[in-house]
Amino acid sequence: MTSKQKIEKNKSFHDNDSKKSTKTLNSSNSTTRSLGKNEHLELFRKMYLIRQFENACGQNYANGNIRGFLHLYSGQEATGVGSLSSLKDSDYIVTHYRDHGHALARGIDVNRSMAELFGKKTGLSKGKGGSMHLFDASKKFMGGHAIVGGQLPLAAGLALSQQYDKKDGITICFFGDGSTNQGIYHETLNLAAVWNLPILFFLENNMYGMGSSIERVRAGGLDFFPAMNTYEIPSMEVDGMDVLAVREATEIAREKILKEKKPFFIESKTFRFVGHSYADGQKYRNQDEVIKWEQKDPIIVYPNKLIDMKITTNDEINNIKTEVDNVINDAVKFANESEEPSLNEIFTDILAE
Amino acid sequence: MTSKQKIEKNKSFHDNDSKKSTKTLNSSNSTTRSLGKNEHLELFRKMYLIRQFENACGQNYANGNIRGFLHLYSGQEATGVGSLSSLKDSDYIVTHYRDHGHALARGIDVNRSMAELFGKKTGLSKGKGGSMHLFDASKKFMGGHAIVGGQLPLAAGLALSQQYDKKDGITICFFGDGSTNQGIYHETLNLAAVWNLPILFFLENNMYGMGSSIERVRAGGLDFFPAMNTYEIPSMEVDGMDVLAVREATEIAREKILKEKKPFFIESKTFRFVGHSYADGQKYRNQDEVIKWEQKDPIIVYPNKLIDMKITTNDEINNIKTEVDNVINDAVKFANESEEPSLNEIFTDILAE
Amino acid sequence: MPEITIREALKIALNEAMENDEKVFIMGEDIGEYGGAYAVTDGFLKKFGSRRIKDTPISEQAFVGAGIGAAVGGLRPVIELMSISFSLVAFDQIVNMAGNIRYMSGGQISVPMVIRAPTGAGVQLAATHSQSFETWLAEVPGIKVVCPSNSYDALGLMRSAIKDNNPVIFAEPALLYGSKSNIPNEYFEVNLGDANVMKEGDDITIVSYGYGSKVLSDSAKKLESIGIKPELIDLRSLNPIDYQTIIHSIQKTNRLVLVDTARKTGGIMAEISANINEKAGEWLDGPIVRVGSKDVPWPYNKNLEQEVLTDSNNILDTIKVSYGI
Amino acid sequence: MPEITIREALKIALNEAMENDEKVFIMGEDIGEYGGAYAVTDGFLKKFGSRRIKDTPISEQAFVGAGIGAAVGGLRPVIELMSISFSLVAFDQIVNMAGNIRYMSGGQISVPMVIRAPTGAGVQLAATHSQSFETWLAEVPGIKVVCPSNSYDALGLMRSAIKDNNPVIFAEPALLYGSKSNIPNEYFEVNLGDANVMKEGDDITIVSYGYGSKVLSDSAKKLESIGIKPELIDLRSLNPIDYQTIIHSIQKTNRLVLVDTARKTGGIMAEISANINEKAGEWLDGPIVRVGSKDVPWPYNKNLEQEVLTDSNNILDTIKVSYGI
Ligand SMILES: Cc1ncc(C[n+]2csc(CCOP(=O)(O)OP(=O)(O)O)c2C)c(N)n1
Ligand SMILES: Cc1ncc(C[n+]2csc(CCOP(=O)(O)OP(=O)(O)O)c2C)c(N)n1
Ligand SMILES: [Mg+2]
Ligand SMILES: [Mg+2]
Repeated sequence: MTSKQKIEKNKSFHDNDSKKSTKTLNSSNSTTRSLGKNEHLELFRKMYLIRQFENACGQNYANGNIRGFLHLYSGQEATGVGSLSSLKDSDYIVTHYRDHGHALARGIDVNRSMAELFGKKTGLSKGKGGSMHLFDASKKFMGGHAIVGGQLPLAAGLALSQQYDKKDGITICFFGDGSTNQGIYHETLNLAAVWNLPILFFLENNMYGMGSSIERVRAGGLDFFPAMNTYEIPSMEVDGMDVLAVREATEIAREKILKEKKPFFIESKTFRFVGHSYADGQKYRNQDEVIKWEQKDPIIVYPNKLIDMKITTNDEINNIKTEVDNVINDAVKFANESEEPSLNEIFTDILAE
Repeated sequence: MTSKQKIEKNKSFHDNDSKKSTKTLNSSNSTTRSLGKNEHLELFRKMYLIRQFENACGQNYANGNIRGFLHLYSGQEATGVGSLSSLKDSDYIVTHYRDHGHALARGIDVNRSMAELFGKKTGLSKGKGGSMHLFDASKKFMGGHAIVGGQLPLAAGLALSQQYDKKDGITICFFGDGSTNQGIYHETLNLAAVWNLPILFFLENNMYGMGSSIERVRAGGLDFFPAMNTYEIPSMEVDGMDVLAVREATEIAREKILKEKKPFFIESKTFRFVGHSYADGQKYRNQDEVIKWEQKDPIIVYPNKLIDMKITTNDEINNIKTEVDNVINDAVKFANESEEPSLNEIFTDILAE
Repeated sequence: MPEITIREALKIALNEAMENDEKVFIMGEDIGEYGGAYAVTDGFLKKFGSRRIKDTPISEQAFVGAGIGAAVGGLRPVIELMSISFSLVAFDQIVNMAGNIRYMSGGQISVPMVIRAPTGAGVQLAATHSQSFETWLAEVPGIKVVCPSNSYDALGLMRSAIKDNNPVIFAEPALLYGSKSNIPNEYFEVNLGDANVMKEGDDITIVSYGYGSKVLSDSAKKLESIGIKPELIDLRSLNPIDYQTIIHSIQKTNRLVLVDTARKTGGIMAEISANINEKAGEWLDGPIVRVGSKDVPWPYNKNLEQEVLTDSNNILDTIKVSYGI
Repeated sequence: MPEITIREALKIALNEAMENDEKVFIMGEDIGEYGGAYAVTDGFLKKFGSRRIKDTPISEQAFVGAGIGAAVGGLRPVIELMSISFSLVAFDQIVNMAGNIRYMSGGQISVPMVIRAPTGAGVQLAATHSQSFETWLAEVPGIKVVCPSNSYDALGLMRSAIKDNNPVIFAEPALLYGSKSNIPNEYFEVNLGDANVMKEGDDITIVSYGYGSKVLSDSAKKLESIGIKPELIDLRSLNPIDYQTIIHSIQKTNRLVLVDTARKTGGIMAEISANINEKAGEWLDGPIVRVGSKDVPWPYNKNLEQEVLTDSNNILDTIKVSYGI
C-alpha cells in the first residue's frame, strides 16, 4: 500500500463532509520505502543545507555582515523541505519573514540568497530586501513578507490569477501560528473559500509567536485545523518534524485542490530550536522544552532512519554534508566578495515602466 | 416551569463542554405568561415606537430634513427591544450605524434622538453625529459606529474596564452578519475569549449585508453560532422576530457571562423589511422573501398573541399606538423647531480638557 | 462632443477596458448584483459574468491584498472601495504591500492595479465617511494617485490608470458623480502626472484638484467680476505632481493660491507650498496662500459641514486679505 | 542630575504612573513575559501582575480598539505597538475611532489613552519596518502626537501624555532607546505642545524632532566651526505644533531650516513650511529650506539606507547651497 492509499483509506484528513477529526500524519516505513534513494538524499541535502545556511547566518549576524532582523528556520526544515518537494514549477510560493528555509527548499540560488542577507548587489533583490524579503520571481517565489499575516491575501490573489487564467498550478502560503491572530487571516480564509481558490494554506505551528505561547494568546488551544470546518476548508494535521509526512500531506493537498477546486489547509506541528530572532534571549520558555523537541531534529533523525533502513550509508550522508558545507562556505565567500550596490540604486525599482 | 428553567433544562444553548448544537430559542405560551402585563405592554410600546420612529425618519428623509445615510431598523424591533429589556443600568451598549432601534430600546430620549437626525443643537450629539452616530453616555449607550466591524473592539474595551474595576455590568455589542467578514470580528472574538471579558456578542443576522446575501459572501452558510466553538465562546441562536425569546436569551446570556466570567454569543435571526439605506432599490432580493418575513412582523404578531391570550385587549393596544404616534409627532415637531447648532460648534468637542 | 456625467465616463472607461483586455477584472463590495454603491458598474455583472465582476465580502484587507496578488500574477484588477475612508482598514496592504513590494524585490515584481474610491465631504456623512485619504496615499513612493474633476479627465485618466503597470489610486469626488461635461468623439487618454490648465489668466495662479477644481470655477467668475484674471490649474494627479505646469504659470502670474477641499493642515497643498517655495520662490511677488477645509472632524449638520468645507467665498476672501485687494 | 537612557526614562515614567494611578494599565505584544521588544517594560509583569500588564495576541486592530474602549470606560491604557509601521493595520481604529469618537458624540466621550511606538529608520529593517507614520497621525484633529529626542523629554512628555485626557501617540525614535542624557532629581513634566529651544543662536533657526534633533546637534557643531550660530528647536510635539516658539526664533534669525529624518515629501515639515510662510513669511530673509530623507522606500543595505536617511552633512550642504555660504 502506498502512503497515499493509506491516507485516503483512513480518511485521516479533516473533511467537512465526513466531520471526522484528523489523525496526525506520520510517515511509516512503507511510506519511506515508496521514495527512491535519490529523492531521499535530496530531501536530506536540502534540510541540511538550510540548517547550515542558518548557522552561517547566525555567525555572520554576530560579526556584523548581516543586519536588521534575522529570523532563523533551524528546527523547521522538515516542514519547508517536505512541503516544497511536492510542488511543481507552476506553483507560487508566498511566505513570511522566516523565509530562508522556503527559499532554499524551492531551489533558489544559495549564493544570491546569502548575498541578499549581506545586502549586496548580487543579492536576489540587489540588497534592498534583506533577510525578511527574499524574492525570486523566476521560480515563482513571491516573498518574504514582514508584516505578520500580510502575505495571506497576496497568496490568495496569486491563486486567483491561476484560477482566472485556468492555469494548472496552486499557490502555497506559509504562515505562523501567531499570524492567525491577525484579522486578515480570517478574511483571507473566507475569501479563498467563497471563491474556491486553488490555495494551500500552510500553517507552521511552532507553538510560539515571538515570546507568546500560542495557547496563551489564542482561544481554542494548540490545534488550528479543527476551526477550518467553519470555513468549509478541508484540513490536515501533520508531524512537521517528519519530512516524509509533510511531503505526503502536501502531495495529497495539492491534488485535492486541483481536483476539487477549492482551498486546503495543512497544519504542520513544528518547533524553532532557536530564538524568534537573533536578539531573543528566550526567557519565555523552558530549555527542557527545546531539548525535548531537539530529539526530533530532522537533520539527525531522518538520515539515521535512512541508514537504519539501509537506504543509505553513513558515508554517503557525510559526503553530502561535506558537499553542503562547501556550498555554504562558497556562499558566504560569494556574499562577502560581492560588490555593494551603487548608491543610485535607491532610486530604482520604485515604479514600473 | 419558568422559561428560564425550561432553557437550562433543555440545555438548548451551544456550550463547548457539551458540544451539543443549539435549538432555536422560541417563546412558548408559558414563557409569555411568566411576564407581567405591564412588561408585555412596554415591550410592545417600544417596538411600536421604533417602527413609527423609523417611518417618521423615512418621511423626513424624503422631505430633506434628514440627510446623509439613513439605515432603518424596521423589521428588527423584536431583537433590539427583547435584548435590551434584559439589560441593567450598569451595562454598556455598543452598536453600528443601524442604531435608532437600540437607542430607543435603551430608553434614550426620543426628542433628542430625532433632533440628532435633523442635525439640531438639541440632538444627542448637538447635530454632529447624525443617524449613524447616536450616543448617550448617561445611559451607557456608546454609539452608533459607521465603519463596519469597527465597534467590536470598542465594546471589548468597555467590557475590559468593567472587568478591571470588578464592576457588575456587562457590555452588549450589536453587529450585523456582514460585519463578520471584517478581520476585526475575528480578532475581537479571540481577544474577548482569551481575556474572559464580560461581553455579549449580539449578532443581528438579517441575512444581508447591504446587497449581499450572507450565504454568497461567507463560507459556512447562514449560521454563525456554530463557529463560536472554535473560540470557546458559548453561543445561542434565537428567533429574532420573537421579542420574548430574544429577551429570554439575553437574560440567560447575561447571567452566564457574570457567573462563568466569560463572553457569550447570541445569534438573532431577523430581517429588515426595508432597503439597506434609504437609497436602496433592493434589486438583489425577491419581494416574496420580504413578504414572507412580514408574516412575522413583531408589531402585528406580538400584540395579536397578547390579545389572543387575553393578556391585553385591542383597545389597550390601540391606546398605546395613539400615545406613541403622539410621541413621534412631538419628536418631529421638537426636532423641526429646535435651533441649528451655532457655527462655532465646529471647533468644540475635538479635544478634552 | 457628447455631454456625459463623470459616472458615465467611468463606466465607459471600465467597459472598454473589460472588452479590450481579458486580464482586466473588477472587484469590490456590491459592485455586481447591487450595481455598485454609486452605480458605476451597474449592468456589468450581467454583461461580463461573475468571473470578471467579482462581488467581495466586506473584507477590504483581503480583497485589496488579493488584488495586489492578482496583479503580481499578471492580471489587471480594478478594485472598488465604497469610500476612501474604508481604505483605512486596508492601509497596511495599500501602503506597505502595494507600495513596497516592487522595491523589496529589487524590481522583480510589478503591481498593475487600480483602486477606485469615492472621496471627500459634502453629503453629510459625518466624521468617519467624509475624509480624503488620497492626500496620505499620494505620499507613498511606489503608488500613483489621481483624481478627476470632470468627465473628460475621468475617462482619460481611467484609461491610463488601467494601462499603467503600477498601483494607481483613483479618487473620485463623491459630490461630482452626476456632474456633466463634454468629451470628444475620438479616443484620447490623459497622462498620469499631467496637470490641466483649466483656464488661462495673467494675474494669479490658483491650483486645486477634484471637487476643489469645481469650486475654483465658481471663484474664477467672482474674481473676474472684480477685475482679476486667474489662471486655474487642476492637478489631476497628486503623485506625481506636475510642478512644471505650476512653475510655468507662476512665472507669468507671480502669485500662487493653493486650494483644497480636504482639511487644510497636512494636505497635498502643504507639500506644494513648501516645494514651490524651495524650487521657484523667486518667481513669487507674495506669499503662497493656502485655502482648505477647517482642521476639524467632519460634522453631520449641513450648516456645520458647509462651514468646514472650502467654498468659493473662502477663496475669494483669502485672496482679498492676502493680496490686499 | 543622573544620566539615564531614553529607555530608562520611559521605564521610570511608566512605573511611576502604574504606582500612582490604579486606572493606568499597559498592554501590547510581548510586553509581559518577553519584557517588550525594546525592553521598556522588562520586569513589569512580575511587579504589577497580569491584570495590569497585559500581553496581547498579534491583533493590533482589536487591542488598539479595546484600548479606546477601556479609555472610554474610564481607564488609562498605555498601549505599546512593536513598531509604528504596525499602526497601519490598526489605522482605522486610531484615525477613525480614536480621532473622531469624541466629536461624533458631541463631547460626551473622552479617550485618555497613550499609544507608544518605536519609529524611524536607521537599523536596516527595510521598507515595511522603517517608516514614520507619526507624520500622518499628527494631521488627525482629535489626536495629539509627541516624540522625544532625549531622556528628559521622554520622561516629562510621558508623564504628561498619561495624564492627558486625549489619545496621545507617543513616537519613540528606534535609534535612540540607548541614548543617554541628564534628568533632574526633582519631579517635572513637559507640556504637550511645547517645543524646546535646544540651543540658542542668532544666525539661523533649525527645527527638527525625534532622531532629527540628534542629527541637529551634530550639524550645529559643524556650522559653528564655519562661524554660523544656529538656534536649534526640537518640536517635541507634532500636534499641536508650537508655532510661537518657531516664530519667536525666526524673528531673531530671519532664517528657517526644517529637518526631518522621515521622508521629505509630505512630512510634518511641509506643513510647517507652508504655515510659517503664510503666518510669518515677512520675518524671513530667504526661502524656508527643508531637509529630509529621500522619497524612496527604505532599502535594507546599510549604505543605501544611510544614503536615504538625513544626516548632518545633508543639513550642512543644503544650508550652504541655499544661503550661498
Ligand atoms: C502586524 C505586525 N505585528 C507585529 C509584528 C512583530 N512580529 C514579527 S514576527 C512576530 C511573531 C509571529 O509569530 P508566528 O506567526 O507564529 O511566526 P514565527 O515567528 O513563529 O515563525 C511578531 C509579533 C509584525 N511584524 N507585524
Ligand atoms: C469597513 C467598511 N466597509 C464597507 C462599509 C459600507 N457598508 C456600510 S453598511 C454595510 C453592510 C453591513 O451589513 P451588516 O453588517 O449585515 O449590517 P446590516 O446593515 O445588515 O444591519 C456596508 C458594506 C463600511 N461602512 N465600512
Ligand atoms: Mg510561531
Ligand atoms: Mg445584515
